[in-house]
Amino acid sequence: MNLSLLILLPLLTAIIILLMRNAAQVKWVALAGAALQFVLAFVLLFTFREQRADGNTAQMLFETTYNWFPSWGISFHLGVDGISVAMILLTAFVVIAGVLVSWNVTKMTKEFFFLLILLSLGAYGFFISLDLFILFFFLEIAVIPKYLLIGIWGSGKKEYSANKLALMLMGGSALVLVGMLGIYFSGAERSFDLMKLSQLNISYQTQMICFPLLFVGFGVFTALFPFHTWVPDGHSSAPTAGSMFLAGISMKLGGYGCLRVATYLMPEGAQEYATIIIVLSVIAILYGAFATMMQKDLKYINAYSSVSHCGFVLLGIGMLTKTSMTGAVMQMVSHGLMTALFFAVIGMIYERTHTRQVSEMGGLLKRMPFIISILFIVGLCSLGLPGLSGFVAEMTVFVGSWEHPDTFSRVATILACLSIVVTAVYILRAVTKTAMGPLTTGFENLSDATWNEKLAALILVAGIIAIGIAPFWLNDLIRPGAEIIMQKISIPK
Amino acid sequence: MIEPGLYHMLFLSAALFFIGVYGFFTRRNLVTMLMSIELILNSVNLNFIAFNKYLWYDKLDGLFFTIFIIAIAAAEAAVAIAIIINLYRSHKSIDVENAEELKY
Amino acid sequence: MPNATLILLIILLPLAGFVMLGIYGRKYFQNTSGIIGTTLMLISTVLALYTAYGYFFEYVKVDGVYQPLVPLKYTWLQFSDGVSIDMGIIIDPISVMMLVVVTFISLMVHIYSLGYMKGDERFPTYYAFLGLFTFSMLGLVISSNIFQIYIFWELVGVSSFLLIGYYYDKPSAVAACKKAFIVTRFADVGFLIGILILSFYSRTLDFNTLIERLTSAESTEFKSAVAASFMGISALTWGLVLVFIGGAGKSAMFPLHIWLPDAMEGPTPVSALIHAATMVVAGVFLVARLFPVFAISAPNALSLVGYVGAISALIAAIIACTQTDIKRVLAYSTMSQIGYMMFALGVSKYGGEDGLGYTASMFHLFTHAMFKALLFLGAGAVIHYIHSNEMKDMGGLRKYLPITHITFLIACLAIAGVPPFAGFFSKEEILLAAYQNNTAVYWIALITSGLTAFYMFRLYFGIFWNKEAHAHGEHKNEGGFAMMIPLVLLAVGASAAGFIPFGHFVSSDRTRLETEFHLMFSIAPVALGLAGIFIAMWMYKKQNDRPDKLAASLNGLYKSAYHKFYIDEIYIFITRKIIFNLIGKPAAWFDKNVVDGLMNATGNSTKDISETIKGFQSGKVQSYAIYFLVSIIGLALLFIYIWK
Amino acid sequence: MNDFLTLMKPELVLTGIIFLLLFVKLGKGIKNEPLLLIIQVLLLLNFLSGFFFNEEGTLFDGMYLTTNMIVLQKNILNLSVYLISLLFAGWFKKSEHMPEFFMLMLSALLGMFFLISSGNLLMFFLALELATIPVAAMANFDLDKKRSSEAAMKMILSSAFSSGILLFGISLVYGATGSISFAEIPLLLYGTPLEILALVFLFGAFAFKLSIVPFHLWTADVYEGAPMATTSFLSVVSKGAVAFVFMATLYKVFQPMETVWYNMLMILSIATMIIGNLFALRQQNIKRFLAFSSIAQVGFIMVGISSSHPVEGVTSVVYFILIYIFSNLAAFGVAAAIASQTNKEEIDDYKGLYKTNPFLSWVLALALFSLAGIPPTAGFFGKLFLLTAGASKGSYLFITITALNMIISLYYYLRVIRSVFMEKNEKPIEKIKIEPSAKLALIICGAAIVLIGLLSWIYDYIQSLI
Repeated sequence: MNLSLLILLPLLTAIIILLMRNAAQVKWVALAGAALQFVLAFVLLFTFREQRADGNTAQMLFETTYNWFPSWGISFHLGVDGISVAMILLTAFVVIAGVLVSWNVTKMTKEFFFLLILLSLGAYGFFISLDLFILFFFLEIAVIPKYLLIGIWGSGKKEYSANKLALMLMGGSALVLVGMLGIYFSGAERSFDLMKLSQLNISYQTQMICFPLLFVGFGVFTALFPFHTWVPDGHSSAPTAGSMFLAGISMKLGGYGCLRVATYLMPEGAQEYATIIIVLSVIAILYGAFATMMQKDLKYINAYSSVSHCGFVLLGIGMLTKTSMTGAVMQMVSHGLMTALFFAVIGMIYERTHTRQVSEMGGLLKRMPFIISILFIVGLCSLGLPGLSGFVAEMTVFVGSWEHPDTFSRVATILACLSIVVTAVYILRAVTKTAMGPLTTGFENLSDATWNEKLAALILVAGIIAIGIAPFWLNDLIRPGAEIIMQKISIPK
Repeated sequence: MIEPGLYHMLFLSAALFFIGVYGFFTRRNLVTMLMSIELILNSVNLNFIAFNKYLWYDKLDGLFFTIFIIAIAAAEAAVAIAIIINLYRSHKSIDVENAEELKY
Repeated sequence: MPNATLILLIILLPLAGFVMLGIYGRKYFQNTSGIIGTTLMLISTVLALYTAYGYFFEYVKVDGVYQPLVPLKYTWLQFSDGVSIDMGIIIDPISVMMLVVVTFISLMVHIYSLGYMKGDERFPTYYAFLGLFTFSMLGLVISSNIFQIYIFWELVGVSSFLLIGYYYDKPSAVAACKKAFIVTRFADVGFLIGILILSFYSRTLDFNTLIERLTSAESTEFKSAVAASFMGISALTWGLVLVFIGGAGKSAMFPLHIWLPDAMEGPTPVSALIHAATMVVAGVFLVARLFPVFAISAPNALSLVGYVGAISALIAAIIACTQTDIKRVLAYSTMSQIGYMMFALGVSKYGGEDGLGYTASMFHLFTHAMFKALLFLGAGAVIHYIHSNEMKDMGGLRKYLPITHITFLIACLAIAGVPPFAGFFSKEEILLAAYQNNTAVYWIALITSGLTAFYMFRLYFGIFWNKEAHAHGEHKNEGGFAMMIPLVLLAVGASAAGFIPFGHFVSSDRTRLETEFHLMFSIAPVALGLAGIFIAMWMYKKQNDRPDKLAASLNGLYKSAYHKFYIDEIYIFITRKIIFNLIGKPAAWFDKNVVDGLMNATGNSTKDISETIKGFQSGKVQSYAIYFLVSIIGLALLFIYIWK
Repeated sequence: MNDFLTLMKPELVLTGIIFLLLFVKLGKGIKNEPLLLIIQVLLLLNFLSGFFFNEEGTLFDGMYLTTNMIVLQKNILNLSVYLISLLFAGWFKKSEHMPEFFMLMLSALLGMFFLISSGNLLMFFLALELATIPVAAMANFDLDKKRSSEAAMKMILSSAFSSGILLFGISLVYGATGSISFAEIPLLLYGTPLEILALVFLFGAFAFKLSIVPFHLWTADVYEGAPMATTSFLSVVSKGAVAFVFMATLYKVFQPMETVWYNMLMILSIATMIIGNLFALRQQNIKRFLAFSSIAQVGFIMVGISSSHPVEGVTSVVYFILIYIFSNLAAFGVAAAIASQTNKEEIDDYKGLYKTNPFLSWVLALALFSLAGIPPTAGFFGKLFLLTAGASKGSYLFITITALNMIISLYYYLRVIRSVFMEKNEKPIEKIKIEPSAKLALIICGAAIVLIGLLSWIYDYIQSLI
């Protein structure tokens, strides 16, 4: 199949949305677009598996190249491997759910959905691009929609958060830019093409300079400690769909970049800096978890827990084993679905109770069984219950990390393992307080989820359970990609 | 009585240049500032002529340049004067320090 | 060869129940859900019995050894070559035995709940959760892969969480379910790390391969696992100890037992099923599953198991003597009995006669399931009748609850180890094993058995005799057949189960183990048991002040025992004071003020700088010119003299 | 004679227009509207003719030289003047001195044309003056406004001063080399102290025109005081022209002293970006704000120039300036449309603008994003290519500072976006009726901002002309 469909479809949707007259039309167009994306993603998945089944072992499938600024060695080079396919699926899931939950946005509906779709465009483009330049292009495309989404439709200190988010992400991409140029000029031939760059090996000095630039740059997107501070504010003041996209998709851009660009192109740099990455990610995991324990606001709780969970992604990457790398990608997918669902649920609760303070809620299970059951599911997923996606991903990371025999990585892994207790603590505190206990007065006549909310939740739950019960398909999808990324890296046994 | 050489000329022009600059920096009256600019331009003229006379006497570029500079200076002065007059109309003064509304 | 699909059915039927009732129960099966759940459970029980029969009797042993079979195995998640989570079924004596126990008790509880939970608005949810739990527990016992067991381990944990928190509008229930989950979760981390260690060295997650590799002294895996050591203890021992910590958490071994008494907040049948008969013995089962590795390769780890078990048994027994909430008394007695099973394993060795402890432990597990479930269900009947858990509200109930009374008495006799009831036999074997291998443990065990008899009959007399009875209003009956049938069936089990020649089926090396009965040996424990019973009778049969006198006379011990030796308080101190205040709060503060502060500071400082340098733009055209000239000269100097 | 006509085509056309205006003025026959229309048409024709029958060559023995690239540059300037004439149509029609204004503006443009194709220091000097002096007069065109005349005064005085400096530099060059023709000078330069001094002086003059820090101080005041049309002309056309010629001079004339001016560029561009950004942070007046932002932009242009690569450097700079022209004109156009009806020039006045004027808001947003270098706007590509060109010298620190400056600039651009889109305002600017021609220009700019980047053949076309 032609991958540029993945870019054209959202683009088309966005344009049509701009042409629509009234809000209702806009919504339906957006939904149709999202649904088409969903279908397209699955078509991609199946064709991909088909190709692989037919023994097509090319590293990238469906490669297409269009000339674009040839004089700079830039080409519009698209292609996917298992990892990208997984991320694309994730995006499709989150997008359709996001569109559904924001069904009753009344303020500037057209612009809202336009930006949502634009965001998805950026994500798809990022995941399928095999050329550093367009990768960067799509990475930055995704920034401004987030800014506007938070700033216009947000709540609380939205301007501040929006600014912070935009600036920190831009800072990240600035570092990425520098690292990118470093790579560009390092090679024998000037090219932004990932595949080409991965062939000609980059000099050690360049790697030592460019790897940290790229890794930290992308790391900012995926809440690398200490550059995670945009996460809590951004998520908590964003509108529901906004938070879903932020945590579900946009944080994954960073992880994917760390993998596909930093680690893949500069294995030596990765090995040199692995220790630092591991330390930072373990800090992020534990410290994020403990910080979460102290939060009172549901959105803050999920935001900080995202910091902790994305720590697993970075840990998986930093450990530099095939398994841990696979686990990192799985964690990206699983966390994307899970956190999107979590934000969706929080949004639903907020719409009804008009508060996000855990202390002000109680016994909601009586009034809204569906929503709260979903809350339970997502909570359990977040604390890594088997049968849901979180468990699979985290365990893969752990097993992968444990493949290092040296004490340092052992300690790191054990510390990371300990975080699952803390996770259990804060998740249970939040969930039980909200759902169980006596019903708070004033919430007697709250209504349960509406059709769109139910649909959104069920789609994401389906994803979570599908991974949780049958992780092997995701594993088979991701592992080969991870192995290719790892091929230049050898672990001391 | 010694024949003045290139360096005398250059020294003279430099002096003239810096006198002009000094005037431009210190004078408050716009017209005087304009005059000090003329001084600067004249020092440049001197330079050209000197170089032409002592170094490149087989060329005429310097001389032509001088002529053009004089012409341009005139044009510049004309426009400047016009502007100053207009400034006087609006500010009722041609003191540079009265026209410091735009700042920071 | 047992049929894989049948065994799958055993497991999947309860799951089906869960899914169906969980999703559609509230809509369609508000009243019928109980019947549905029970029927499904019945079917799987029958299948389980059939399987057991097939395995133990029809299937021909290879030279007298029950072969462990793996009729089903599916690679679920491939980590690296060799290391993969497989979803499989392992069929060997203990798993079959557990299948029977779990399905049977679960069925009893299902039936019982028909009466006990009648009219509850979340009736379907209740049965859904029961189904989920049964599924997870069955999955746990037939796991063929150590990671698979971990998976189901977590699942039983969560289903117990759900069931403890079943009365979710009771704050105490909510607290209890949280506590149960978190404490066991904490232990599970140990389990997880243990798994990681074992799998790393044995380069497999499959039980059979793992055991085989780690028990054969010449295999490379074994060598590496023993060679690698941390703090002077071999990696293998570490791994097993950590795994055992997981087991201790689930089985409420000291000091991880604190969640069990609170777990009694759940509906009483649930306590009977989860917190008496099945889930809490998962730890014992886990150790038994890995027993060869423990026994052959890491005797230190095994002896640790033994001591932890013994201590838990004793402490629990002491505490049980002082509690007044009947369910809590039962909870502590459960803990104490599991302690028995643990140290029975701990004192056992691998193979032949020395493997007596193993057999005994499994045997006790089996009998204990019977009488403890019976006790809980009986207590349930009482509570159902009185609407209170407190002993002081009870007394003289034998008139009103005759059947309950009889069955309860049988159960008490069984647990007290009075012949010929089930408990006697199993306990004898345990004591014998302890006597043969470890006298210290033996003496603890002996004392404990005395205490057991005492507190059980304290309970019995407190409920059914003691003060004069006063009729309780609403329902005169004992809760109808639904509640009585299980009691009777279990009573039969509790009295008859002891005569099963258990060693023929279950033994450490799966051979036939003859357990002969020494009269002389069993005098001491029986005598102690009877003594306990008589003291209890003397103190509690009639209402009198002897208990208070006694309590007063050994004041300190009584108080500390009454307050469960302040272990809860210690935990609360650690969590609240240390973890929350010393780690959580600082972390949050640090994030808010330092990290975030830095980010904002950069922004603000930029603004400040721009404010301070605005003076350059003075609006004076002359100063502009001065800057112009100065910078020209500066550049000239720089490039002529400095930066050549 | 014939090649005289073809080579000097653009200049001749302009001169024609200027004379036409002169006669019209003398005859005082025609109203503003038709006259404006005629001018626009003629400019457009001149622009279009720039694409046909061009020849490369020199005139007046090397004093005047033209190449395809130079023609393109002239065309770009011409186009931007055309856009200005569209954007400020409303203002032009009102003012009774429109013909004079155009005379001045066009003669300035003419000066710039000569500037670009000057092959000789004398020519260069004359052209520069021709390009500067009329602008000073243009700055004074709000005759009744105090600020306007102050701005004009500052402009003329400081530019006179700078031309004094420039001349001094030129005289030194002459003294050192004995030649004033661009073709000969590089052969005679050896990097002696005197020559460095001369270079510094010339550099200073250029820096003044380009408003490079620390020679930029006049910029903001003049921009703020001058009428909007003049400001946009200054910020777009004259900047562009000087940038072109600056680049050409450095590459061609001072080629032997490359290391010196590379370091100079590096220092000054860092200073320019930082100072420009820091000042832009705290501006309230939109014109002043745009002034400082354009200073920062010049810093980026210098990064591109510093690459000193005859192909990449030139192409990326020209490409960037093309984009910059559209972006800046769009921003100024919106500001002008608002100011001309409400006299509101403060950023805070723009609060809630989106509610009332979505079109203007979107154009403004596009323009600012393009200036900030956010994809998919063209600014992103422009900036990125500048950086890439600059990075080819491999100074990581330099590039990192540049990249980080993009963040600061983003901050203040977002400030405007925020007040336009997010902040509440009880009495926002009322619905504004935009001149059709202005609207056309805005649409052109918007389209250009979106398309120039995505259509990569534009870049290739520019490169093909070298």
